[in-house]
Parts: sequence; structure tokens; C-alpha cells
Amino acid sequence: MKIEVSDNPLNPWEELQRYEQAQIGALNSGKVGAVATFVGTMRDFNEGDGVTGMELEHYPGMTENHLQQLAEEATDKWGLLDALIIHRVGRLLPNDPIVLVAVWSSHRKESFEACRWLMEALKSKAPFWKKEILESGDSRWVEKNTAGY
Amino acid sequence: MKIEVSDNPLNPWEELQRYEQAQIGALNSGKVGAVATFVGTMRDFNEGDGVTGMELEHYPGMTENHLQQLAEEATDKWGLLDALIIHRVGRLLPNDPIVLVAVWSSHRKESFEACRWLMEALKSKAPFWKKEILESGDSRWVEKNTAGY
Amino acid sequence: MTVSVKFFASLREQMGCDGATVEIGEVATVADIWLQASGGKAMPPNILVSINQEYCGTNDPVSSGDEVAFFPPVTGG
Amino acid sequence: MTVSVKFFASLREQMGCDGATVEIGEVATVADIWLQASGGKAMPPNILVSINQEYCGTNDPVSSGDEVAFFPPVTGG
Repeated sequence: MKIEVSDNPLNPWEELQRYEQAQIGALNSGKVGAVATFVGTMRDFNEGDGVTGMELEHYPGMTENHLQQLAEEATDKWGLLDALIIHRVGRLLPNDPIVLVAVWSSHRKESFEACRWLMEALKSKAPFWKKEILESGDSRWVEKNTAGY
Repeated sequence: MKIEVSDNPLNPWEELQRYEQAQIGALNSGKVGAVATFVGTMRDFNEGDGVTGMELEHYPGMTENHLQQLAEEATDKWGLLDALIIHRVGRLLPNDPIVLVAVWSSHRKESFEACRWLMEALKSKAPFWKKEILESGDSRWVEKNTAGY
Repeated sequence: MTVSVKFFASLREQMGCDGATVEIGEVATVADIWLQASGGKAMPPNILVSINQEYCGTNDPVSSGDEVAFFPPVTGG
Repeated sequence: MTVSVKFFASLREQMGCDGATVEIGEVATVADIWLQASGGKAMPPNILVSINQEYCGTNDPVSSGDEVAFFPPVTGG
């Protein structure tokens, strides 16, 4: 299991490749039948306005611990073989990946449900905050995430 | 949109990287907010038996056309920005990726639902057949896919 | 009329061949094609059938030049 | 007792600082800490609070040395 909050650019496919290589003993055991992943990326629009950039803030320590708790809860609940969460903070531009959630499981049902649950839990509970820079030059804090079910 | 049935080894993360590069105009437009992917991999067990290899057969022409229809149906239904399906045929070993389904969308709800629907539709309708080679040396056709919801 | 027949997977192995060319009268259904191609065998339950690579029913009519396929439940993904 | 207070995101900007050290009597709740750290401001609705980096309620008791954080609804992912 790996949890990372980073201000480095995130390439989700390279991270997945690298993580599977690093975990090759566990993930190459013949038990994995399903890998579900989700990547959230930055759009250039929100609530009818053009968005040119974003600042992502977090609560160092609490954020990582909370993500770790969520990953452990999902692992227990769905019997996952492994889980990976990487979340960007700092300055982002449109099209930049913001978050990667990946889960490894023996069965596809469990992988889909766990991946989606992790994303919703992350969005509703993990301490991150987005500030949008608008085309007008103004900036605004995003006030609330929309529900995803 | 890309549909591929191939007997070449499948590295899903490299395929995703390559596809996003190739589609950079469409997928770098600021409209993508969510990428949901699913990778099915070969386990070394099934129905209580050890499995050492697999032969995957398909119906050339019909399989590709059917996958294309499914991808178009999902695109219409969930307003997807893009979709990618790659499926292995031929001889596989445990841990080999069998299938990659990826969808790009503005919103995460649509991406999760479309990706999962595509996998279930593929498993219940697309003409592929698996033959398992068992530890005993015997082989057997898989008779039925299990439901995934 | 002439119809091209294909068998896949376990059905291909049971039939001992991956296909055949069937000569049949001008009015025929998928079930008629099966009977002739299989030499009168009963059609297995749960069999899937297609005409020209689109799923169809066993009572659907077949036209000259059609490709008719018979195969077991699919198990991909 | 001494309690460390943190503010995040829009709340940090509204308060004009990212944290403070609060001296308060031995019995105090999160709400008491807020009142002292904010100089008596009303607590915004929907505010989230944590003690030592775990979510808690505004009436939960605080101990000496605790880290108490106040922040708006989260918007990651």
C-alpha cells in the first residue's frame, strides 16, 4: 500500500507501472484478477467560468494519515490485495492529473466498488482545498464537492 | 476511440500513456475531469483448481465490431469524451493482463458507471472464449462468466 | 442457396471442425442451417447464434451468402 | 494549558493567519478554543474541526499540548 501527497507533476500511468514493478512479489502472485483505477484531472471550466489554474492546499500529516485510514478501511471491507493513492498539491494547470486511486483485487466487482468508494471518501473527507484562478484573473475557493453517486 | 484485439502482450499502463499522447488534441482540451480504467488479469486459480495457462479465442471481425458498438453505446449514454478497449487473445500465463477498458469523461460519476458497464457488457456479450490449462495438464473451457454487479 | 457456417470454442471441438459450407433451399432459418451443418444433432442449450456477425435468434431467416455462426456462452474479459 | 491552533484554506485567509498558540484554563472544548483563537468571532457554519489530526466535534474536550485545527469543507480529488 502506498499513500503519497506531492507537489511534483503526476503521471498516473508511469506511477502505476513503477508501483507494480516495485510490488512485483505481491502483485505478481497469480492472485490479482482485477485492477480498477481512477484519475481525476483538472478541467478548464467550473460552474460556468473558465479556469486557468488551481492551488491545492492540504493539512500535512492529517491528510496522509486520513488517506491511509481510508485505504485500510477499503482493503478490509473488500479484501483488496493492494491500494495506491497519490494526490497532487501546489499549483496546477488545466489537464494536469490531480489524483490517482488504484486498487488490486482478485475479483472485478470488489475492485470497482472499492475504487469508487475510495474516491468518494477521499473527496468528502480528506483535508484538501482547491482555489481556482479564473480567466478574469480573480481567484476563488471551491466551496463544496458535488456528490458522486 | 480505439478498439483492439491482439495476441501481443498487453502492458496497460504503456498503452494508456501512448493513447493519451496520440489523442493529445482531444484529451488535452481541458474538458477531461475523470479517467476510469479497468484491467483484468489472469489468475492462477479458478473454481478450486490451479491454472497454469490460458488460450483465448475470439471471432475475428464480429468481436471487434461488437466491442466498437459497446464503446459507442457507452459514449452516447454517458457523454464520454473517449474510450479505449484492448483485449488479448492467444496464449496467456498467470499475471498477464487480459483486458484494458478506459473511459475519459468530464465527471467522475459518468466515468465510473461507463467503465463498469463496458466491462460487464464485454464479459456477457463480446465473443471471446477462455480455455484453461490446469496444473494436472488437462485443459477445460470456461463455461460461463460470473455476474459482476 | 449457399450459406457459410462457423463454429467456435468448445462447439468447434465437439463438431470436429471450425466451419462448413451448407447448401440448402431458398427458405431456411438458423435452426435449419444448424440441422444440416451438424448432421441432425440436437442444438445444445444456451448456444449463441449470429448472422453476418450480429447476434440473432435461432428462428431468424437466413439469406444466400450469409455467414452463420454457432458458439457457446462467451467468457472474455 | 497551551493548545496549538491551525486554520486552513479560506478560513486561514479570513483569519489572516495560519495558526496561533492559545493559553486557556484546564477545562476547555474545541468551541472554547475557537472563541479565544478567533477573538470572539461566531464559528462559521459547516466548519470542520480536528484534534491531533483526527476529526472531532466542536464540543469535544481539549487537552494540554493538543493541536486543534479549523477548516472549511474539503474539496480535494
